[in-house]
Amino acid sequence: MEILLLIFLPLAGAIIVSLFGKHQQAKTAAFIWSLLSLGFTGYLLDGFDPAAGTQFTVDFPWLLSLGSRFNAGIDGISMLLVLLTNALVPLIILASFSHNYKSPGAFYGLILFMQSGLLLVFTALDAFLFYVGWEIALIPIYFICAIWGGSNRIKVNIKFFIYTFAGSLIMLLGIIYMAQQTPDKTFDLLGFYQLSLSTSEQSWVFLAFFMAFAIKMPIFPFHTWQPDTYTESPTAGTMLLSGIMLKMGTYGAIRWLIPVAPLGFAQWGQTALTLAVIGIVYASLIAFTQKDIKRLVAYSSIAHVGLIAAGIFVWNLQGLQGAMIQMLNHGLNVFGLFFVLDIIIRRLGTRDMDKMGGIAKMAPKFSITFLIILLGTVALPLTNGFIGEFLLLMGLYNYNIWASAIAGLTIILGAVYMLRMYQRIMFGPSADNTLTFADIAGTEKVVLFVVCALILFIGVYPKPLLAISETSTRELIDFVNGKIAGGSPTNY
Amino acid sequence: MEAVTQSIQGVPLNHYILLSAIIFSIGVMGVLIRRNAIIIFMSIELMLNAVNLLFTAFSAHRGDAAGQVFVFFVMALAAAEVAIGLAIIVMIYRNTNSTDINVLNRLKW
Amino acid sequence: MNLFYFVAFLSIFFSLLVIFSKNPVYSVLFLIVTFFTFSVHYILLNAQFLAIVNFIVYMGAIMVLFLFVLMLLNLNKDTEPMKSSLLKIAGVVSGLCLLLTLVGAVKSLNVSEPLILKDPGIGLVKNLGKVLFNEFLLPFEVSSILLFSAMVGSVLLAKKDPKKI
Amino acid sequence: MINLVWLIPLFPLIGFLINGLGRSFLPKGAVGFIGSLTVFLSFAVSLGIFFELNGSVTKSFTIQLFDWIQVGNLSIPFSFQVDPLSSLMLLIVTGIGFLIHVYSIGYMHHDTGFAKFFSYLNLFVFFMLLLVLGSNYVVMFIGWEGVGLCSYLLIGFWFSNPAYASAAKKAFVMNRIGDLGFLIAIFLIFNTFNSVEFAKVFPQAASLTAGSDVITLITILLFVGATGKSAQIPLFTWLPDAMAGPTPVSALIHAATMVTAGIYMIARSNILFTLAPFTLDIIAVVGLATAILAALIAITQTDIKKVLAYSTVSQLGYMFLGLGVGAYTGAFFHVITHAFFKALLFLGAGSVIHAVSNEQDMRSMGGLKSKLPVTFYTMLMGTIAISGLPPFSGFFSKDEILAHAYEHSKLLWLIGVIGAMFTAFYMFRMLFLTFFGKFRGTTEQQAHLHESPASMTFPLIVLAVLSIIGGFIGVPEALHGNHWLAGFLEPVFSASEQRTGASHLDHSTEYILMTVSVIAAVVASFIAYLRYARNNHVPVPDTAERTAFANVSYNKFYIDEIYDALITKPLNILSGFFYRIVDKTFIDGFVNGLGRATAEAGKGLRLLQTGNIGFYIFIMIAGIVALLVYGFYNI
Repeated sequence: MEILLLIFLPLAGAIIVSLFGKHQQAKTAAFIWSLLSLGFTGYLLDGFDPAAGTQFTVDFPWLLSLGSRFNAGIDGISMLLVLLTNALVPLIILASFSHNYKSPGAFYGLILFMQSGLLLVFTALDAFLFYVGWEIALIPIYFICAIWGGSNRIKVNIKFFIYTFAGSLIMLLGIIYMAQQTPDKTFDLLGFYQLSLSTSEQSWVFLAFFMAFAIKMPIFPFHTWQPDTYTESPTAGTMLLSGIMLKMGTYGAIRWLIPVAPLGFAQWGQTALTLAVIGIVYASLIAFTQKDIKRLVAYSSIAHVGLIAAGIFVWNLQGLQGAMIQMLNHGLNVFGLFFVLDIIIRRLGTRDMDKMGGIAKMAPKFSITFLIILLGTVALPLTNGFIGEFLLLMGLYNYNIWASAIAGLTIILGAVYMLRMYQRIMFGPSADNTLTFADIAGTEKVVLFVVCALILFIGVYPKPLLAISETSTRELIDFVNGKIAGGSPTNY
Repeated sequence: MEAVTQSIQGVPLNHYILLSAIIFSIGVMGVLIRRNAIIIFMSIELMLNAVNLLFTAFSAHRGDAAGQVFVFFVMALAAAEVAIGLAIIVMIYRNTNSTDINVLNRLKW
Repeated sequence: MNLFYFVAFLSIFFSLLVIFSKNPVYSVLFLIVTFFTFSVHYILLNAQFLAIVNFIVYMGAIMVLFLFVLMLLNLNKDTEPMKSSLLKIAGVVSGLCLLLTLVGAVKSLNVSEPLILKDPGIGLVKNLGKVLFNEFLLPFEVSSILLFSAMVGSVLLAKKDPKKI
Repeated sequence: MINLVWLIPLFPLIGFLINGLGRSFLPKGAVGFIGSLTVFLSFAVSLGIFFELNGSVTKSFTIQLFDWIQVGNLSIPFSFQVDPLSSLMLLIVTGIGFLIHVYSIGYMHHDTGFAKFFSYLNLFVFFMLLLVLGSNYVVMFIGWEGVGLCSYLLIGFWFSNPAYASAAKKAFVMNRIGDLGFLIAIFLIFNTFNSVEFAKVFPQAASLTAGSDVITLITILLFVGATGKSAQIPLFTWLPDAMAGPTPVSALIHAATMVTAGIYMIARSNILFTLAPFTLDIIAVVGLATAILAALIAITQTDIKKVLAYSTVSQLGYMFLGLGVGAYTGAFFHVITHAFFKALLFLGAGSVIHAVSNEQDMRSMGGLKSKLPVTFYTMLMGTIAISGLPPFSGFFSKDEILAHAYEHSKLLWLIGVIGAMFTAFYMFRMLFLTFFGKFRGTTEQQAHLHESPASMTFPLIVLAVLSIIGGFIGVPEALHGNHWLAGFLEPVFSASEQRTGASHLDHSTEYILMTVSVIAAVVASFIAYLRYARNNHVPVPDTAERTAFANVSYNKFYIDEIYDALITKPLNILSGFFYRIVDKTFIDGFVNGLGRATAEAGKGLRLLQTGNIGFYIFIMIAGIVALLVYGFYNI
């Protein structure tokens, strides 16, 4: 029953917050409510046993005529993402305190609504439920971006929506096909796991699921919706998209793609890996010469997610554990980066880094926190990014040294474009508009402090987080490897 | 009357079907080649009657009265349809001064 | 037996005339004749009730309605702009195609037993009435609503636009 | 005492936190005091550990702090290793670090970012100590990257100048290129030995056959890492640019400690390298080439710090030469002595710059001998030491490297001696240009000339003394010494030495080699004296014509320009190409094209909706026919 509370708590909050309508107190209410979710997650975490597999399960009949049950639960992999979601949402709400969005009730209500959808995705153990969550999460973000976004928002958002939705529909085909193959025509995840389809069937199912996840992450060459959308969305929308929503894709790949179609993975995994690795270098290179800071970070996000995806597709323990912790880290870092950019853009009124410079002199606190977040992104040791990238690259290395070497270029290229951005924004002589740049204060300070503290904490002591998912990832890997090796479906 | 009914015995059922099919197809052809709405209407009546005949034939063959009851209903329906249809045609004629269906192509993109 | 083929030939012949005659009034008249042949078919099948109804309702009521409309609209002249001959041929060909497929379909069913009137009495008014008012009472009554609504509808449609009066 | 080793990095970390958090309200005196004190405390602990280790029978201790990363069979503890190598390095880092902190109190006194400077400096010491103390490659890597970060922060300390900020970025990126090599080497090591702990890797490695592919690959990758950090060809160009940082930074990071991390790492992994003779050859060649190239550039430089920077690159090249020919002790010996005299020279240069109001061009100096006596005499000691004149420290260490080089290949030795000649020449050139002749700066600067305060001269004097006597820890047997250093480091290098065998040069050969190199150095310094002190030759201004060689040397062999044309520009062009052509036109064009194609198809299909009923019926009939045909003939 805890799961139900977890999922529907934000939904209830969404309804309550939406009642605020045009009152700016909506943000306070939303923030308090999201803290409630976070607190509840803490309670769950306290009762969570990493070694015990799926926990807190709820399972009751839902759409029986379709063969779908409301079946949800949390294992180590889900736990980390639930944690990420419920930790980031309060931060995102807090980060948007400085904005006065029109009709805040709707805005913050949508954020909480989306949180519900995301939690449903991360905990669903039934394919149909998973799909429902998947689409539920898409609707609020569409409205957030389409209503509160930049000038070009409508066109960009239609592309984003149709693109991701097309991917989802292809996945739905795969889900329905899988459900038809199960003996009792149900959507149960474990039922999917037990199936032993032929290689060609699994290949098709793999490709169908892969399309949805690849677009959502996004992996090269399915990424072109992303920079535009990130650039045009309101900052809170960008944070939701990049911080949490794209983890739906990576999470899906771990739980719904590879174990569901192991033979398809054996067939196509290498292709997927190649795409991911190409994406790393490709996006990094593009980020080199971007002048729009939001777009630059958007491309950097493609590169980093490419690395996570690569870590998943090598399918070994280091890679997968690296991917798990890096999902968390990337969520945190990219949130921090976008928040920092938001502060800059709000104060300077431009996204063009050529018109910036010398901010470090005006705002020392800001420059330090920015630097820490940046270092987390470029994976400096003792920041969180290092743990993730180290494990990911190690996982890649265990697969193939060249994959590791090419993906490792992200270490160099990431430093190049990130430092270039930092230099252009923070260093150099002050431009006219930066002379009056105010240092961070109030909620900005709180948010940035929390983010920096988390970045350093995870970097220094990642063990508890790694421990949460280790058993689950190991079991999943063993299960899939057993199936690929041709054994009869072992119990999972 | 006996003689009349006797005379029909021995006609293969297929020939009834064939006859209905021919009449039905003639109705379809009428719809396709004519532009006068009233003629098209009449072609539709032709098709309906073809179907009626087949209903009756099968009803008689199987000894089931339901088929003939259906024909009765079809006739009721045809009457209603003709009433409405002709009313519409009159209406259209009043507006366009023509019963040419090619004039009535407003229902497009 | 031969009587059937003769009447069938007449049905086909007159229905062809219906669609190919240029004057709409002739078309209506040929249609009446066609319906008459249908009534003969009904009689041959011993469906006396239907034959009478067909005679009264179709030939008497419906076709007269058609004639009235034609007269009212003054369409009795040969004014219909005919379709181009290419379209005509296309129409005929597709009609024949339909016929061909229908016939082929029937052939493939292999039903060619001779028609036997199992119960010659079912077509009589008495028997049919029993069925109609027992099993099909509700549809029968409902059809009255249909007719009623058709009546209302046609009156509403055909009356002149009040603004124009 | 050894169990308290975690205190050593902790003190600077505390200093960093206090100074970093309190930088807006702590008075300058307190900041300087805290910054220096923390490093001094570390030095004290290091000293204690050093003596304890010296008297102990066991020579290697591992102190585990906590489990850091734990995934499957990959277990990386956060642990420290104390052995002779690390304890000596600790002394250098904390000792020289302390002196430079003291020096900075005077040098940076007028800077508005005083507290920031000290906090960064403390942070650097912290990371450097992690690098030194790490008991596995990953902890070492933390320090390795961490010092890179601090180097970035300190080079870009005066970030308002875009050129300085670019120099900082360049340093970080070039270091990162090396770091990737290091990182992949770590993966390779873990894969081969199933551990990254020194204590587990080296014993396993010792049992392997020499020259196997894996070892060669590991060592080459490690060396790539070292070239980045220690500024060797091809990744050396960041170091001269790094002189954009404040001078104490150049002394501490870019001369004494951080740049020697590569040598430290290779010395630490000596057994791996000994097993890879091919890599050793590469190292020797690269080291020597760097030494010569940097020396050639240094000859014509006019910026006093640039001269020292190229001199550092050159000396680092010597150290790599030493590593490459198997003289691990010699190379590390040179690390120690170089730390003394190069820190001294940099601090001296800082003192000069301080005196002439931040002028760095030697063409505007001269005749400072009388105004800055302490600086002059201490720098003289440093110059003599680096030139390799006995009995100053540089003589012993450089001689040991050259002796081993001779043993390895006479050609290497010859080139090395020529390089040493260059060294002596450009160092004395710098000294004469700065302190001899007449003052060439503006009158304003002349009026302002003054000797530096005590906080700056004290470190100079200490370092000068160390530069003079530092060599006596490694007096070779040929000079009737017992080479205490070799004995002390013996546990670290014993496995390698067992494989290579002891030195077999006889004493007379060694005497000849020493004599030759000393004569070469004396001749070179005499030429410098004639040219710059007697004839008062001053380098021509930038605009003047130069000879072809001087031009190439003055422009640093155009290496920056070559890199720019070969790497930076093509990458930028590629980036633009990817963005505009591949991404926007091709991929996005395809995606948008799909959308547009759907819309166009809709527009086309819409035309079917003619509104012509006859047409609809026609289509309907066709559909019926098709369905019937399909249904009955099962086509």
